[in-house]
Amino acid sequence: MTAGATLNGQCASCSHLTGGMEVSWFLNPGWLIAFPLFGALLLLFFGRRIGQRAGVFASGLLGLSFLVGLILFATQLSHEGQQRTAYVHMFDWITVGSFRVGADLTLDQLSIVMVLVVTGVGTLIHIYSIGYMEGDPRYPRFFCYLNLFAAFMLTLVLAGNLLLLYVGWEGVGLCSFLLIGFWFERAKASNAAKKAFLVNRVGDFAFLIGIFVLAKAASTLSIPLINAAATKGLLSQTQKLFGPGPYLPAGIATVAALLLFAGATGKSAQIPLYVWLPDAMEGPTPVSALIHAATMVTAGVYMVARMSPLFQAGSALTVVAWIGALTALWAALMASFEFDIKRVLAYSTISQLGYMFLANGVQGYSAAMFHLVTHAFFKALMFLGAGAVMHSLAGETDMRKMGGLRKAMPITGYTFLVGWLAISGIFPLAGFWSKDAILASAWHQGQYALWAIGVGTALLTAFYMSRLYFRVFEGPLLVPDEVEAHNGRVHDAPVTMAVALVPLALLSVVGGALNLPGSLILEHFLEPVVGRSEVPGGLTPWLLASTALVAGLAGIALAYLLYVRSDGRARRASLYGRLKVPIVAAANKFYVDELYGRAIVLPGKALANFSAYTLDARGIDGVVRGTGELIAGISERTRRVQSGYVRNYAATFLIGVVILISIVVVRLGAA
Amino acid sequence: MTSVAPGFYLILAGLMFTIGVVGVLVRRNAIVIFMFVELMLNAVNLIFVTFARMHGTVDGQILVFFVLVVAAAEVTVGLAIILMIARRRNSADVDGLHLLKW
Amino acid sequence: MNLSVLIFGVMFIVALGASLAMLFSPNAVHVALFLVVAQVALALAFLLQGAYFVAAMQIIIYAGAIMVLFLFVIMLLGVDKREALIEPLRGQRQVAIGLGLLLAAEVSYSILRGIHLAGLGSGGSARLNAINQNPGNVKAIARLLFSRYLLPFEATSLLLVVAIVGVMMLARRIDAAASLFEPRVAESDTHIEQEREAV
Amino acid sequence: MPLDLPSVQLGGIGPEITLTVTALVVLVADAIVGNRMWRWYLAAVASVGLVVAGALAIAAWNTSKLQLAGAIANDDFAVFVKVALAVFGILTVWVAREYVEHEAIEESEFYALVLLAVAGMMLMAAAADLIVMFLALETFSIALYVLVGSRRRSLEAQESAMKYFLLGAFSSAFFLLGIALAYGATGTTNLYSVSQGVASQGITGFLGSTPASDLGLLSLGAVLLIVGLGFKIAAVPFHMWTPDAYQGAPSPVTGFMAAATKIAAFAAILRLFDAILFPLRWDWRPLVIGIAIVTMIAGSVAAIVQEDVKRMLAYSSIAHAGFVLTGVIAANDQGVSGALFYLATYGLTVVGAFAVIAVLAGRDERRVRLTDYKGLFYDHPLLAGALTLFMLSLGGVPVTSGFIGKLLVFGAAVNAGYAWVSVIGVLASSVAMFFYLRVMVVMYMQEGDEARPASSVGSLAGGVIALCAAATVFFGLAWGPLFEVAQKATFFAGG
Amino acid sequence: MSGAVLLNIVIFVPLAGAILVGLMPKNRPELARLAALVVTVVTFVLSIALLVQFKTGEAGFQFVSHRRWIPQFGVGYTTGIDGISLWMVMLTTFLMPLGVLASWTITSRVKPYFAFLLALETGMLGVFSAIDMFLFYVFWEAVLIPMYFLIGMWGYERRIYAAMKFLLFTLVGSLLMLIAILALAFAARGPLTFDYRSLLSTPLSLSTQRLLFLGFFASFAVKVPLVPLHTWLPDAHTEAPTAGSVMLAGVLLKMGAYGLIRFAIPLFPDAAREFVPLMMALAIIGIVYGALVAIVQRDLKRLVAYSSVAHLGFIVLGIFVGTIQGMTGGILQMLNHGLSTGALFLLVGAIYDRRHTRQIAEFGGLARSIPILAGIFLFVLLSSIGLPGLNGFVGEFLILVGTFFRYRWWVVPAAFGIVLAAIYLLWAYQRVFQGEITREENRTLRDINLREVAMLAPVVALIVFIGVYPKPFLDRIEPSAARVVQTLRHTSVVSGSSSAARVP
Repeated sequence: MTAGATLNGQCASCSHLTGGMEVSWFLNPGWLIAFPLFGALLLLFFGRRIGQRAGVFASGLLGLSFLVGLILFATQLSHEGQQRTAYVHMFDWITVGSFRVGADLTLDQLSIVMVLVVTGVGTLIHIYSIGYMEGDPRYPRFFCYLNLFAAFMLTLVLAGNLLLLYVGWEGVGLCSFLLIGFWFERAKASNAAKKAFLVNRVGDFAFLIGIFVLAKAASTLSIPLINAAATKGLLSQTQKLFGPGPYLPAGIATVAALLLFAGATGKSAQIPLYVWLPDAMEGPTPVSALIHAATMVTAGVYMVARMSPLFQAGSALTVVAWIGALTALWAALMASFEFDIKRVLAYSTISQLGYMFLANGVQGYSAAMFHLVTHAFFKALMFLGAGAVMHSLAGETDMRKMGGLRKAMPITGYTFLVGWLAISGIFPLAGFWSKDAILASAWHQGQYALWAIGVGTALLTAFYMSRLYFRVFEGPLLVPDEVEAHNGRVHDAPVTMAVALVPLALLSVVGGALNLPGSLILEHFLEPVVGRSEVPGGLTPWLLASTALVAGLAGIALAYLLYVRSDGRARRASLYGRLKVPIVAAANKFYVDELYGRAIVLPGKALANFSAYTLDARGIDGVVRGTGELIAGISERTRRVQSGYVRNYAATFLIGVVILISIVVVRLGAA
Repeated sequence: MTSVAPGFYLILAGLMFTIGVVGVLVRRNAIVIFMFVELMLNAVNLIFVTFARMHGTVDGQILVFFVLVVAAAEVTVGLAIILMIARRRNSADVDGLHLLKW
Repeated sequence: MNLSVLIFGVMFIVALGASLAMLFSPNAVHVALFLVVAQVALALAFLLQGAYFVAAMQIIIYAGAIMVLFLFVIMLLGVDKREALIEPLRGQRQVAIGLGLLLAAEVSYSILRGIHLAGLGSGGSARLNAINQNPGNVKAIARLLFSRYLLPFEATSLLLVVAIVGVMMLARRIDAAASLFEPRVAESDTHIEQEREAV
Repeated sequence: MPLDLPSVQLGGIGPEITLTVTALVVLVADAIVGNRMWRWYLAAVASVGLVVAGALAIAAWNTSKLQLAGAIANDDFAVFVKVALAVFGILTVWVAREYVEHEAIEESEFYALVLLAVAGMMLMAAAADLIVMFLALETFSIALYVLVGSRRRSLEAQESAMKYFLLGAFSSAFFLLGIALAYGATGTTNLYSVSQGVASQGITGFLGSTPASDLGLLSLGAVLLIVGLGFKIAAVPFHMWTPDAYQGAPSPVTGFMAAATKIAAFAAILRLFDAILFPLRWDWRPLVIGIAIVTMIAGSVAAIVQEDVKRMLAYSSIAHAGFVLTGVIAANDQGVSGALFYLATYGLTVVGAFAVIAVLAGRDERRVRLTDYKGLFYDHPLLAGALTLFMLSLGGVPVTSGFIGKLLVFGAAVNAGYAWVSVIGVLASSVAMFFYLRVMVVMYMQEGDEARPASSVGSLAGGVIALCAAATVFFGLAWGPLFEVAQKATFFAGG
Repeated sequence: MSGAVLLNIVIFVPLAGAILVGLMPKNRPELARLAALVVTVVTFVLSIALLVQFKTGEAGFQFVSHRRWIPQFGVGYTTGIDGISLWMVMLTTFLMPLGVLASWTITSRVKPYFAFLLALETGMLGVFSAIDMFLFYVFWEAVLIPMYFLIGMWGYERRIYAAMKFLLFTLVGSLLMLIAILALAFAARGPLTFDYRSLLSTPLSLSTQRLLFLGFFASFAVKVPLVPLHTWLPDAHTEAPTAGSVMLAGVLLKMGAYGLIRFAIPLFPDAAREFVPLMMALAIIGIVYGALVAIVQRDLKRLVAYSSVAHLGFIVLGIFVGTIQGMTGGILQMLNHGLSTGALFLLVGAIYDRRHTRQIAEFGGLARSIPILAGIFLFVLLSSIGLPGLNGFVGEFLILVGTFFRYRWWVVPAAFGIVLAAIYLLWAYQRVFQGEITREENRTLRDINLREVAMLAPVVALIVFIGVYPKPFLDRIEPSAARVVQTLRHTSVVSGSSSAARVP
């Protein structure tokens, strides 16, 4: 794989791309992909032989990738800010006519952040899975899929062109499908897996068309070149600058960006394609943590940041921001009335992804990335915590059957507490800083409405997470009947699981250090790629931060009133009485699944049935068979003409003669 | 010698030919049918002779001679076939023969 | 109106009448006899048109030999059998008569118009008369028959051989068990049964 | 005035004389020698006669001349047809060898009639005079009436002979009327003087100036000639006898009829059109096109519900007549050579097919229904294979001669600007393919219900089947030489 | 050995093998099997030698050999391959040993079975290598007969119906093509010839071109098949024995697409150009319609069959869009479809061997009892729905991007076909392999055996290889494809007078 790696500047498709960083055979981003891919293949073919060592094996390989990531990161840091990009052309992939796409990797500041998150959090979750999946009959296969996922995710992250990005994009979708449906015997799981894949396909369909638009308009799929062309297109509007190379007119850039974003709404579960993510919780919990919280679902966010010049070139960003904001609010509402612990987390994820898109939409790319990173920490943490809870409660996910678990399983409880506070935006945990950065970006862009939605969502977020936390971990001990019946003691997370929980909790606490308002490490690091985002100066940031914090605290307070205080139940009842309709609607996911079912699935099925059994079987094939039957029928009729009576034969003969003679006579008469 | 226009002979021949045709179609006795075929041949003979006169040659008359031979040959074989069946089925009705059909 | 016209008229009526009578006589013997009448009338027509030799042949071979053969076979099969004049085949008679009339009309029309178009007048009669004078009808026929029509003449021998061999074959008794008068009932009946089933 | 005898060149009718003599020899030999000799000697004598006749015919190759007072035209066209007829005759004799034995048919008379029929057909192919054509037609027709009825134990055979005879006589009368009208129009029955007459008496010019005038006697006569010959080639609507006669006739005779009658009658049609009608082609072509189309469609369509194999092949032969007519309407050398090629190869195929049927039919032709062929492939793979080959050839599938024949006639029509007729032709042949496939379905894809009595394949019949199969493939692959010969077999004075 | 000789050897080795198999003793079926396997493998190895000798970057025919055949009619035995036919030949020789392996379970009438299978291979190879159009037609039709017998004798319940339908449907089309071929040959100036290369330069009036194009199209459209001429396909594919289905889907359908590329477009460029919108519409209808119908099929094999309708729609789309990407993608997709759908049929056959049913409702939860087969099925399915990184994506992407380059809006319904493909295949996968095992019979199935590994592993490997590194394929296809695209894009130089001169 890396044998084909050449120094940058030598490939056909990126010959005029020069990054500052040189790569050698070992200092090569290709290894990042190679390790987990190798692991996946090995586990695929020899999984049975590797057996229980599969977990360690897979974790180790991803760990190696993390190590490579760190080395590359260090190498990057040793270069100047503008010289930290490496382009790798591994081999020509699809080259026909003027259309040339290679297997190109781009390692820059943006991608290294993602790489570290994917490999780092990924490794932790791998390790967690060693314990979590223990005893599963398809244990090696699970790690095979996880490794494969990592490989595809890294491909997505490192892709130097949109087509390779698409490879990763669909590849992670595939792994998501495989892992959601890992317990395929369950109808729910296999349905959820199929739903995830299909909904994503719809998004990918738009994404693909976006690729076509760019391939035609920009004559290239290379991400840097497209970005350059888009920037040039933007400049040309104001400055009438026409430099060498293609440029993208703003209109086309908008169309392309929106199509790509439509893909992102699928992958990152935004309105209108978010419906698959809650169902995806049917998969094993580490999968939910890794794929459906920390990494895969953030691919859309990453993609928008990656293609930011393109998005900026037109007016696509407005759409991005609004979709993000609305999704954030929408999902938070649904989360507030959900009782399935994992589904709450899923809606929360959707909501938080909405934040990230909001950030992207207001050009706060580094804020988006910042939140992406911190979210990866605390959401993975909470998922793993939820997994630990389920693990000890025989797979139970209904939070109404739980309570007071913090004392029964302290590690889980306290780490979850960290996660809860972090996502609620409580100072000084990671979530506070990243959320604050997003809201600040929105405010600074003058998008006050978006900002308001963001704040409202922050309140709701704090509310539903507190609701979750209070119900599950606080109050009197309550465990599901089955667990009691089995007389099983509620146990805390085993070591392999704790090993993942604790570091994630730590990261959730200190993650904010990445981008503290004073230092802005991450932002400065990313600046060469995504540009500088203007940070409001003066007193404003403090006010904004305080507002967010107050919103968070208010949410917690509300939850406290409703779920911890002894009169909470009564209050809830009265609230329910007054707001019955919206609450029922929210609890029923606003009937969106049903709407899709009625509006798309049912008519689609009807159309398919009509095509297959009416149009095809009766219509088209009916014509075919009808032709045959018609001929046979005529044949059956004509055979009766052959009556067997010789005088009839003579009569037929005579008819023929008379017809022929008549023709002659008629022409004779005409003459 | 004669002043009757050949056209009349031809019309006679045409009518007789047609009667032959109709006879073949409406009669049921094989021998009778065959006799109507003979009538058709006779009608053609008249045409030959008439055309011979019109052309002023005897070619047409010679053709009649050949028709006679053909008729004779046909009659022998035809009657043999009819006889063969009639003896077996004790009838010369052609409508009774329709084993082969459809 | 001269004599020949009168003779023609008589011939015409007799020939046509005999033909029509054939059509309507239920008895095969009558049909044969009417046919003989028609042939004699035709012989008259031949005579009228200067075909003396052929007229004689017509009487001798047709009326004399062939018709006798017919009568012989009719006798063999039973003289008194009358043919039922009902028509079992639907539409057969209507088709026959309708098409017959059409055919007669068309043939007559096109022949008349054809001879008109071809410009064939009655000028040939004179030439034929000349031939009949010298070298004479029979001689002229003989000359042509053995020169121009030599091959057809030879071919008639082939035809006659075929007829003889054919009749030989048909007339032979079927060897083995089956007799001519005792059809292989079993076999033919099963076939008939099969056909019935097929219907 | 001395008798002006024409120079009697008997060489011109050498093949016919040879065959007649052989027929008589066969009859006499049987009468004298009886059964005391080698069982095959009659067949051998007949075959020798046919071989000699064929050789004599070949000797006339490339010597195109009108002979015997212009009564016959020994052109290459005639030679081609005659050789084909001789081959069909030999094959028929061989197929019939064992057949006549178990059907209790008089062997010597059977052979004699086949020989005489071939003689008549040869005469037909060479006939340059309408009256010769008529006599030849009657000659082989009478022989065939008898041959069709030769299975005298069977009422079906007798019925078919009767029907064939009555309708044959009926159509002969029309043919004769046609001759009479042509004679009336031109004053002669000779084809070539007819055509010369047309030219020399200025009638052509006359026709050319008033296009209707040839619609008089000549075109009416021509129509009736077409009717008479159309009856022989089994063109719709003059085909009604065909299914019944084919079904009732002994299978070897059916094969012979399909192969030999067809080529002889088509030879006459081609010559007729070539000699008389080509100058009038705009008059007759629509009629023939109509007949061809109706024939192709009716033959193909009617065959698909047939359960009796012989009857089915009878309808198929009707359809094939239509296909060949497609070549005829092209009215050019390409059409003529295509039709000749088609007829020659079709003959070989169909003789082979009926040989297989004859072998399988057993005593009294009891097993001729399609259901009797169930699972044939598993009992008699070679017979089934051969029959498959014949069916594919009849269907016009490549690598068989039938494909080439269709290619040539349809090609001729396309080249003459009648592509649409060819399109109808191929559509009809697709329909026709259905029943050929049905035969294969039965043989290969269905299990035999009961134990089939093993059919004994006589060595001669087996040889015929093998020969025909080989020919079917050979002329499907290396068809160049035969095609070249067919191309050269153009008319003496044609075009 | 020169390439030309080698090509002819490749074509006729299977036929020789067929005769050899036919001559084997009846009571030793294993000999016939083995012989068939050896012959097909040898053919494949020989064709590899062709591939090695093939000069990349040349557009014209290579390994051309010419023999006089019927000089009287201008027919020659002329063979040769270019970048388009090369891969079709390779596909054929590659799939054939797999087909033989899949036929190991045939126990009745083994000898004729393999004889027909081998004869079929010669026919297919001939179709792809014939330069003389008469020869092409001969091979074209010759393919039908063995396939007819394969379906009719070794198929399933409705095999006879299916075989009949298959043959008659195809025959109607090909006979119309025959007429068109004849008309074309007669229309050409100079001595009669059927040599494709000479006929290419035949000037034809637009109206003649239209008619002849339709004549060729009739044949190819049935074979491809394009909606609404497709209804023979589900029946034939469903009823055929496994190897028959593989060959039908893998190779026979490609003959139609190949014919369009090789003949219909270059011979009648003006008409082809005129028909482009119609062709594209038919292709897109095929994509959407085939997918829709496939969704609700109850028979697994039938579902795969309908998926072919959709996939072939993509191929035809690529062929007619008139961009090099579309054409190259279309041709590559022919190869891809042969591999992935061929493999799907192999898998369905393998499952049928175990359960003797193809009804989806009879399955469920099979991933539990036969996990490896399920995995391979999923893998092939992913290739079929165009998962990037596997072969199907490369082809489909090229087709779609090629389409987009010229016809912006057409691409939307076409690309939506990819979504539909995911729906029907995944749903089928779910119903067959996922969920609980509902029927006891399904619980104790044997998983993959060594023979099936041998038969599926090469396909799987190629699927990945083409998906990851299609360059060797694309590089060989592109020059030849470019020529065809040229003819589709530029107006030919036929002038009114020259065409008028030919009209009789």
